[in-house]
Formats: sequence, C-alpha cells, structure tokens
Amino acid sequence: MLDVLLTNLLSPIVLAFALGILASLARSDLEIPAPLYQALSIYLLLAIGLKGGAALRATPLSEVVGPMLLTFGLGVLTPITSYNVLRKLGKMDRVNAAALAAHFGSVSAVTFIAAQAFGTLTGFESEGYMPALVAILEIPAIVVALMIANVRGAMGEEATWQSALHEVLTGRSIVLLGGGLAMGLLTGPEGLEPVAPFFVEGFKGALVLFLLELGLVTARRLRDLKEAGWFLVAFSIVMPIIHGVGAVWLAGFVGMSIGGAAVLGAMVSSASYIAAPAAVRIALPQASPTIYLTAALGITFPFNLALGIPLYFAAAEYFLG
Amino acid sequence: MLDVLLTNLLSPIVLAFALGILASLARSDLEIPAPLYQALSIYLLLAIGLKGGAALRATPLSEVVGPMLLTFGLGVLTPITSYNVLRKLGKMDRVNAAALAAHFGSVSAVTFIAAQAFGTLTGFESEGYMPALVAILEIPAIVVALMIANVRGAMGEEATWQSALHEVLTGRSIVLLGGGLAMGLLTGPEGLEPVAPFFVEGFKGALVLFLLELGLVTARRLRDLKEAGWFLVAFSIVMPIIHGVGAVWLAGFVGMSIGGAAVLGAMVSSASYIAAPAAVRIALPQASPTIYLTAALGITFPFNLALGIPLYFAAAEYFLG
Amino acid sequence: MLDVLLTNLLSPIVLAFALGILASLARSDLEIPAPLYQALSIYLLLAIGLKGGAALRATPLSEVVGPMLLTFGLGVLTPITSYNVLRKLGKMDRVNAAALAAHFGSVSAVTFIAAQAFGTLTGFESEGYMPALVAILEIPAIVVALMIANVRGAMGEEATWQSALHEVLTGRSIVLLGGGLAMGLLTGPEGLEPVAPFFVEGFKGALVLFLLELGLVTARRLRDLKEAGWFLVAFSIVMPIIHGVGAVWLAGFVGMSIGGAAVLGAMVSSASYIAAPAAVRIALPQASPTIYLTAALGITFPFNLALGIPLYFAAAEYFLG
Amino acid sequence: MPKTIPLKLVTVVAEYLLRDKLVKEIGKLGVTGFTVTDAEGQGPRGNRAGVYEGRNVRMECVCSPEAATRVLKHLSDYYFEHYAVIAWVQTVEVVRGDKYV
Amino acid sequence: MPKTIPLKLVTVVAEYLLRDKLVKEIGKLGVTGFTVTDAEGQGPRGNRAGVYEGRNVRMECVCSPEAATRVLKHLSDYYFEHYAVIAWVQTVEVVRGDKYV
Amino acid sequence: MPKTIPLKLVTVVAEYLLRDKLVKEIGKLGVTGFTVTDAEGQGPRGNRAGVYEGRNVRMECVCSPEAATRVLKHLSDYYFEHYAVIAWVQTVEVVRGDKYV
Ligand SMILES: Nc1ncnc2c1ncn2[C@@H]1O[C@H](COP(=O)(O)O)[C@@H](O)[C@H]1O
Ligand SMILES: Nc1ncnc2c1ncn2[C@@H]1O[C@H](COP(=O)(O)O)[C@@H](O)[C@H]1O
Ligand SMILES: Nc1ncnc2c1ncn2[C@@H]1O[C@H](COP(=O)(O)O)[C@@H](O)[C@H]1O
Ligand code: NA
Ligand code: NA
Ligand code: NA
Repeated sequence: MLDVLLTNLLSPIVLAFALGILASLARSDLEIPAPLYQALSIYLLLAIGLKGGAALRATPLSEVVGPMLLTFGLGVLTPITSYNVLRKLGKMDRVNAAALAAHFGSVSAVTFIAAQAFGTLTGFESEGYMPALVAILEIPAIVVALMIANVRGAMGEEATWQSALHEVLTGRSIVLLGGGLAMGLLTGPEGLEPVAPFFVEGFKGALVLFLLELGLVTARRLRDLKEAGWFLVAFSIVMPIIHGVGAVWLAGFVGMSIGGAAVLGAMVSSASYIAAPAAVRIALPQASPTIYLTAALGITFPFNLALGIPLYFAAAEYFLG
Repeated sequence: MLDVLLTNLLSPIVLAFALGILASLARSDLEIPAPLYQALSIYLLLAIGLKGGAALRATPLSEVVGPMLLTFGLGVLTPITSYNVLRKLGKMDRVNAAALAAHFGSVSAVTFIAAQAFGTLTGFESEGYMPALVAILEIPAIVVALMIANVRGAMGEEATWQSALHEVLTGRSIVLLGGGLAMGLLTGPEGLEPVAPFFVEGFKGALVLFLLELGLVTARRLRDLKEAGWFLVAFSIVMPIIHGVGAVWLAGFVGMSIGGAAVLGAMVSSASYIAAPAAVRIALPQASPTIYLTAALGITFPFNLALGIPLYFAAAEYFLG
Repeated sequence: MLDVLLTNLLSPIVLAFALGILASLARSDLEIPAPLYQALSIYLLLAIGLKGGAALRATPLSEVVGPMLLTFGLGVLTPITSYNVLRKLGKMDRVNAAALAAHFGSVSAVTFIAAQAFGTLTGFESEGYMPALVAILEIPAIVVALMIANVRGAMGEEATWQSALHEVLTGRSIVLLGGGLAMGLLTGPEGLEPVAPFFVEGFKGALVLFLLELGLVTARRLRDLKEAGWFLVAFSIVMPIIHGVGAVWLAGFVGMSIGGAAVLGAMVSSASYIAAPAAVRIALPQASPTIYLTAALGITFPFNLALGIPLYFAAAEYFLG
Repeated sequence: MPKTIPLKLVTVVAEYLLRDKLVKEIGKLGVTGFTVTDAEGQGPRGNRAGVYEGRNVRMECVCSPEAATRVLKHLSDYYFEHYAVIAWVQTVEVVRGDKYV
Repeated sequence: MPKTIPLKLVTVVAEYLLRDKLVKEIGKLGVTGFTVTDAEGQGPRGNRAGVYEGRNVRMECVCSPEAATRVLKHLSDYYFEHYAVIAWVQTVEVVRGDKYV
Repeated sequence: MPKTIPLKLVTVVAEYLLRDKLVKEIGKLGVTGFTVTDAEGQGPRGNRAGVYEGRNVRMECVCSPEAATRVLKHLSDYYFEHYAVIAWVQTVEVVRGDKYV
C-alpha cells in the first residue's frame, strides 16, 4: 500500500506539479507562456477524446449504457449534495454555495488522466470508453448548480441557466473532448493509427508540462488558503472522498471493472477548474472566485492527485476485488 | 470507389477540418492561439522539406528533371489560363482576375500533404521528391500573375513584380520549405534519422491540429460565400478539376507513378492561401481579399480535401493504370 | 578527421543554425514566435534534467564526486582567467571585463547538447550524469564575476552578488534543469519510461527548431561584429579553446571517459547566452550588451558548434585515448 | 496635414473572460470599431476568476462623445461592481474621423 | 519632477501584413523610434487579407508635430484607401523628450 | 454619464527584463495598479540585452499627479541612463477614479 502511494507520489506528473509549486514559492521567474498552456490543453482534450472515441467504437452499446446513465445521474446528484452540505453544515450564502456546487459536481480532466495513468501503472487498466464519461459528467453539474441559484433568486441580471448550458456546450473543453470522441468514433482504431505517435505516445510527456503550469497556478491559490477558513478546507477534502467512494461503490452495479470504477470515483470526486469557473464567473458574478478556485484548485486537486486517487483504487479493490 | 471516398472523409485530418467548421458555426469560443498556428506551420513546412530533401538525394537527377520542368511549366501556365477564363467567361476586372490567378496558379501545402496521405492509405505511394515540386510550384505563378497585372497597368504605386519575386523567395514558406529541402539533401537519410521521431512520426498528428484551425478560418470565409456569386463558386471548383486532371495526364509523359501523378494533380489544382494572399495584398491592394480568400480557402480547399483528391487519384489510375 | 568535421557540419542542428543565419541575412520575414522559443527552451532544459537525473540515480556517488568538484572548480576559475586576460591583454574596462567573465565562465546548454550528440554520432557516448554538471557550471561563474566587479566598486546602485545569486538560483534555467534533475533522480528510469516518447525521442527534432531561432538571433549579432574589434574576436575563439582543452585534460584525472571529457570541455569553453545576460543586465547595467552578446552568441557559439566540438573530441582522444 | 476630427478614445481593461461579451455589447451602443490586445495587470481589488488570474483584455474604441458616455454607463451598470474592470477616456485627433461616428 | 516636453503620440492600428513596411517607411519620415504590440480588431470597413483576418499591429510613435503630420499624410496617401488602418494623435508629456525629435 | 475624475496616465515602455522589477518598485511609489502588454520596438539608443533584443514591456498606470511624478523621477534616477526606456504622461478621465489614488 505504502509502496503504491510512493509510486504515485514519485510519478513524473506529480513531481512536475510539485516542481511548479516549489518554483512559485521560491519566487522563480519561471512561467509557462499562455499560448503553450492553451496549446497543451487543446492537445490533451483532443487526445483524450480521440482515444476514447476509437475505444467506444469497439464497445457494445449495452456495456456502456449503464456507466453512462450512472455518470449522468452523479452529475445531477453531486451538485445537489454539495449545495446542501455547504448551506446547512457550512452556513454558506446561496450564491457561493451554488458556485461551489457547480465546481464539485463537474469534473477535472487532469484528475481523470492521472487516475487512468495510476491504473495503468498498478495493473488496473480502466475501460477505453471512460473519456465519454468525462464529457457526460462535465455538463449537467454546471447547469444544475445554476438552476439551484436561479430558483433561489440569486442569479445575475441577464444570465439564465439556458445561456449557461449553451456556454458549456459550446465551450472549448466540451467541443474538443466531444469533437475528439466523435472523430475517434468515426475514424476508428485504424484511422487513428497514423496520428498515434503524436496523440497517444506523446501524451504523458505533454502532461508533465501541463502539470508544471498547474503547479505554478496552484501555488498562487495556496496563498489564499488562510482566508478560506477551516470549513472550506474540510469540505474540499471530505466531500470528494464521499462522492468518490460512493461512485466507486455504485460503479460495481453497472458492471465496471476495478480500474474503471476507481477512475470514475476520481472523476466524480474531482472539481472542475476550467469549464466551471468560466461559466460561473459569467452566470454568478457575485460569487467569490477566491472561494471556488481555492477550493477546487488549491485543495481538492492536489489532494486527489497525491492521496485521493490511490484511495479510490483501494476502495475499488475492496468493493469489487 | 465509394469506399475510398468514405475512407478519405473519415480520416482524422478531414474530420478535424470538419470539427473546426462546426465549432465556428456553433459559435464556440474554441480558438487556436496564433503562436500555435505559426509553430505548426513552421514545423509542417520544415518537415515536408526535410523528408523531400533526403529523398531527393537518393533520386537520380535524370528522373526528377522531367517532373521539375513540367511543374515549372504548369506554374507558368495555370495563372494564365485562370486569368483568361476569369476575364473572358467571368467578365471580372483585371485586378481581381490577376489576384485570383496568382492564387490558383500557386499551391496549397496542406492539399499536397493530404493528397500524399491519401496515396499512402490507398496504396499509391508518391515519389519521395514531391516536396521539391511544391517549392517549384509556389514561385512562378505569383510572379506571372503580377506581371500580367503589371502589363495591364493595374499595379499599385510602388509595387513591381521584381519586389514581389523577392518577397516570395524570402517569404517564410519558401525559406522553410526550400531550407528544409537543402538540409535534407545535405544531411541525407542517415542524418535525418535522429530527428525522425519529431519530424516524421509526429507529422500526421500535428496536421490534425493544423486542420482544426483551418476549419475555424474556413468557416469565417463561408459566411462571405453568398457575396461571392455563382461564377466564382463554379470557377473555384471547375478550374481546379481541369488543372488537376490535366496535370495528372501530363505527369504520365514525364514518367511519374500513379501516386505521384495524382499528388501533382492535387497540387496544381490547389489554390495557395498563405504565400499568395500575402504577396497579392502588398502588390495588388485594390484586389478584394474577400474574393480571393473565399475562393481559395472557402471553396477550392474544402472541395479538394473532400472530393478533388480522390478524383485525381481516379484520373491517375485511368490514365496511367 | 575531415570526415568527422563534415558529419558535424552536415548534421541537422548545424544546418538549421545555418538556415537561420541565411534567412536573416536574406531579410526573410521568417520568425519564430516568442512563445514557441520559450516553449522549446522549457522543454529542452527539462528534458536534459530528466534524463540526467535518471542516469544519476544509476551512478555510484563515488564516480560523480570527482567530476562534480572539477566542474565547480572550473566554474570558479574560468571567470577569473577570463577577467584577467581581458583586463591585462585586452585593456578592457572593469565593468565590461567582469560582464564577459560571467558569460565565459558560465555554460551554454545548446553547446552541451550539441557536444553530446556529436559524441553519440562518433561513438564516444558521454556519461549519463553530465546534465548535473551543466547545472553545477551554470551557477558559480556568474556569482564570481559579479563579486569581482563588486570588489572593484563598479557595481550598480542596489545590486549585490547575493541578489544575483538568488536571481540565478531561481532563474528559469536552473529551476528547470535542477528541477528536471531532481525529478529524474526521484522517479528513476522506470518512472521516466512513459514520458520518454515525448522527452527523449522528440528531443533532437525540437532542437532543430531551437537552432533555427538561434541562427536568426545570431545573425543580428553578426551585424555588430565590426564594432567588436579584433581583440574581442580573438578572445572569443582562443579563450574557449584554452578553457576547453584544459578542461578535457583535467577530466582525465577524475576518471571521465573520452566522450565525457570532450563534452565537459565543450561546456567549459562555451559562453552562456541565457542565464548570464539576464543576470549581468540587472547587476551590471553599465556593461555593454553589444559586447557580451556579440562575443557569446555571435562568435563563441558558432565557433564551438562548427569547429570547437570536434576539436575537444580530438583533444580527448589525444589525452585519454 | 490630412484632416483630423476630435473624437473620444475609450480604453477599457477587463478580465479576459469578458472579451467576447464586451465586443458584442459595445457594438450595440453605437461604437463602430474596436482594437483589443492581450494584457495582464493588477488592481486595487484583484478579484478574478479563471486559471489565468492576471490575464486581461485591453480594448480601445474611437467613438463619438455620446457613444463613449453610453459605453461608460454600460460598464458602470453591469460590470464595475463584480468584475475586474478599469476604464478611462481621452480626446484624440482622428484621421478621417467621420468614419467612426 | 523630471523635465518633460510636450510631443505628439501617433497611434496607428493596421493589418499585420503592413508591419515591417510601415516600420521601414516611418523611419524615413523623421520618426526616431516606435513601439508595436500585436492586436486584433474590427472596424467599419473590415476589408482584410491573410488567414488571420483579425490580426493587426498597433504602433505608437512619439515624435515632433512635424513628423506626426508627415506620418499621417503618408498613411492617407498610401494606405487608407485599400488597407485596414486607423490612426489618431494626442499630445503627451515625454520624459527627456528631446531625444525623440 | 458616470462620474469621471481627471487623473494621470503614465505609459512606460522598457526592456522586458525590467518588468517584474518595475512592477515591484512602482507599487512602493503610491501607484495602486497597472496594466502591462508585451511589446516590441526600436529607439534612438537601441542598447539592449537578452536574446530577444526587441522584446519590451509596455506598462500603463493610472494614478494621481503626485504618484506620476514619483514614477517618472524613479525612472530617471535608476533606469534612463543604462536601460532601454521611454515614458510619457497624459491626463485622462477615469471612471470611479477615486479608487486609483
Ligand atoms: N491604476 C491602474 N492603472 C492601470 N491599470 C489598472 C489600474 N488599476 C487596475 N488596473 C487594471 O484593471 C484590472 C482590474 O483591476 P481591479 O478591478 O482593481 O482588480 C487590473 O488587472 C489592471 O489590468
Ligand atoms: N472605432 C475604432 N476604434 C478603435 N479601433 C478601430 C476602430 N475602427 C477600426 N479600428 C481598428 O482599425 C482596424 C481596421 O479597421 P477597418 O479599416 O475599418 O477594417 C480594425 O481592425 C481595428 O483594429
Ligand atoms: N519615439 C518613440 N516612440 C515610441 N516608442 C519609442 C520611441 N523611442 C523609443 N521607443 C520605445 O522605447 C524602447 C527603448 O528605446 P531606446 O532606449 O532608445 O532603445 C524602444 O524599444 C521602443 O519600444
Ligand atoms: Na466532481
Ligand atoms: Na495551383
Ligand atoms: Na564556460
């Protein structure tokens, strides 16, 4: 067990994340140019989609329907649980609770990739169609959370959940991920072959650069941690564990493998820091970015990367092993 | 035949192009950062050159002289045919006709690559020295078209075809393509080996990103289509077919293979949208960019990508098979 | 011998450098976008570090202590020899002499890579831990040179060698190189495997693009060459030879291989053009950038790339063969 | 000297996320064109979303005094409170300025 | 306060393709320096070439009133008709301004 | 029209290397915020370090006249002699300008 933990902590992607944090704390002038960060995120999302789409083509529909419905259901459920815990236990105001709910209901693509890589490393390969689940999980949570905010009358002047839905659906993450899935589905594994050296083999290395940048950004968030208060810190660790372990448990009922269940757990537990912040900033301008970014990027992401992912795999082995 | 067409339409590069168009039509905020686009185009041109140069080294001069002369001749001829068709059949003014002639006489590097890839896929590998022909085809058409414009007194104040020639020769496409060819020639296949994983294996994947961007840009052009008028649309499809099939037929006389002839046909039929627009904009400012960009990028490029390339291969099989 | 020289001159990286120079002299509009240059330099430094760190893990400490101490010693010594030669033979003022000393005492990462690649090509593989020596050599020279300037009272208002030390240690080159080393050490060769296609196989190709840019930049420096004067030109060629051959000779005493000694020679002979210029510009603003950049980038770098590297390998064969 | 006309130059610096929204909205307020550049910055409030906190857009509009007033009012009504925004106005002499009113 | 001199600041936004040409030409019109940034934009005409239609260059020149007039005249004579260009002028106080005339 | 206040806009163009240093220093001179963009340029002196010679930073600060004077003095004292720097000042009307003094 400790061995597995160490393997995870010493993987290049976790180390790159740590290097980014350390460089920022040491006030290094290291910076990833914005176009490089954008290029990496376009590449990573498209690559995930392509691989997932090609795998999806080889999977019988009957096998994926269950996991897809489960994922959709969790995408609707987790923002609601998050919102209620924040309101009732945390006494948080409605707007900020809804904003956080959108983040914790949605999904962090990098957490997904890290979980998948961890599975490969430890011999628990996850299902090839998982990227389709990422796309499914990305959408409902943001809409549900904004609907909650709307019902309660906290919504900004002109924003509605319909326009937020449009924003999310045409946002670059869904377009690239969904577009990649469609491309992979249409072209199939043979069609993918000529582009594999670029999109498949280069993938893990490109991820290292991406995590270096995430480390630099996270470090800036860590400075806001003291303002966050103990409840937010606890919430950003405990809620993901509950969501994640719950998802692992449910995944067993729809026939997912140990690896697949654990990766789904990591996805459900993770908090979005790309699609959700953009949508929430426009639709709920009164919500404090300091709160939701610190929680999603400063606490939940590093926690999952270092400890959460091994935990969800342990849970999957326990429930399904 | 239909099978081949489908294979082409479902290749990752055509799908990426379609994704770009769809994303733009859906008003997605997806954008390829300008430096990424520039990086990809530097990479692609240099890679084509390197591979072509190394192949050229292995080819006896006697084998390439014929194709080279033919290519040069077509580079001189096609702007003249284009100009006359536009003037006489299309009743177009001199300046815009010359501008279009420069575009349709010149070559689109991506069409070349797509044709080459199509050949590989369908078992009609083209000659390794083809990239040298791309460089040869890039130059004369622009100069010829500007000379036509000059002769007719439509040229801008200070611009001359000599300065346009200098502009084209030192323009980044020729420098990278020609420079890559020279590097490949000098270093040879063994010298190229250490850089092959980067320049050869990564090539097709990088092309996917490039076509995503081209799709985004093309979609913007499609909006101008209604202003273009039916003659321009017809010209941008029929003229390339005539040029392309003609080039395929002539290629047989200089000893090119089926694949080589078809790729040459695609090149000759294609319209430049990088070197030509820049040169024309400076030398013929009165010409309307809306006309020449819509024709080259909005009509001819997608047509060739989807249907033209299979057509030129069918023609090559018919003439040379 | 001539054969080896030719192999070097016709390698893709030297040719790319030449292409960059020629493109700039021909006033081509070719330019490498700044973010691409930054991306490449982040990638290259991290890749060197990762590989070196993984190799370091497999090397017994006893084997590397000697080379490390030697490198550190040379990092302290070479700025002092440089400074004295410049002052006494060159009659140069203190500030500019100290500035040049910082550059010639420090190291050019690209020269290191080129030397390593040359060794691989000619069958004289260097030790895997060499990148650690690059990091060691980067630091002392800049600090020593600024201390010399300080002692002599030429230092700018607020700058001190301590702040310069902090600047160098947290500067992006050391953070990436040192960070990469640490990551490589911690994750080891197996950990590195999944990221190898990106960081190891793509390396040489990415270097080609980097050298294209260096060629463009060097050409601008060549224009300042006439202002430089014959002494600076002679210094920038002879001093590196003396430092380099001396280092090769000393490397024999600490048990380095022929390849390792030659690469160390190339490193020691090389002049920094990334870390040193930035540190010197802040700490010694009165020093003329024209002088130190022309020397380091306009003379020493091309000399080493074309002739110096083969020379240090010849010297290593002579001393250690 | 070519004829110039005095017009207003409104400069707005706002968080990047607002870029497309602002472009769309000012178009409806009688502004005939704009120029944008990528920018970074810090301000007295520092309340920002997005992974790239420092990333801003800097937008310039040459327009009539009336359009300038409408733009500033729009920013005040909808953006100043919750978003990172600063705006200032100057008078500039514009060549062929009649095209931009 | 360090001594400042009132000079003209000419700002030109033009399609990117013109960048190097403009730099070369204004150098001959008595302008001693310039600063350029990458920009994007839209204008009332929207007539543009290049794959990146929106890409512009934004150029600033601090110069004497005479040089400013020459620059504006040059733009009017050769560029305004066929290219995407906008230009405006302001008076600014320049530190050590005598260097730039 | 929303209330505006006349303030100073200081624009500084300097070699990129000075970016972080200047940001830190102007913060101590009573400037409450700044906006920076990447720029390139050439000037009468052309004395520059770094591999990217042409690379500059363009910094804008909206501030009180007193802070503007302090910034210009600081630049004159420490940067004008040895570094590539140009600076100019204008008066601008700032929305909710009281936040920036
Ligand atoms: N005094 C200032 N001068 C110039 N730009 C400013 C100033 N204050 C704020 N800004 C810009 O406005 C943005 C938003 O400021 P704030 O709303 O205070 O966070 C900052 O990121 C800066 O780009
Ligand atoms: N009113 C305006 N305010 C600011 N910039 C403008 C304005 N109109 C045009 N521009 C800029 O000038 C460029 C050319 O405009 P146009 O020639 O009308 O296409 C545009 O791309 C904008 O960057
Ligand atoms: N007359 C000018 N107008 C606008 N920017 C200038 C001018 N002169 C110099 N600059 C800018 O200031 C920088 C430094 O100039 P210099 O110190 O003369 O090398 C240049 O790189 C330009 O970006
Ligand atoms: Na989640
Ligand atoms: Na053609
Ligand atoms: Na050295």
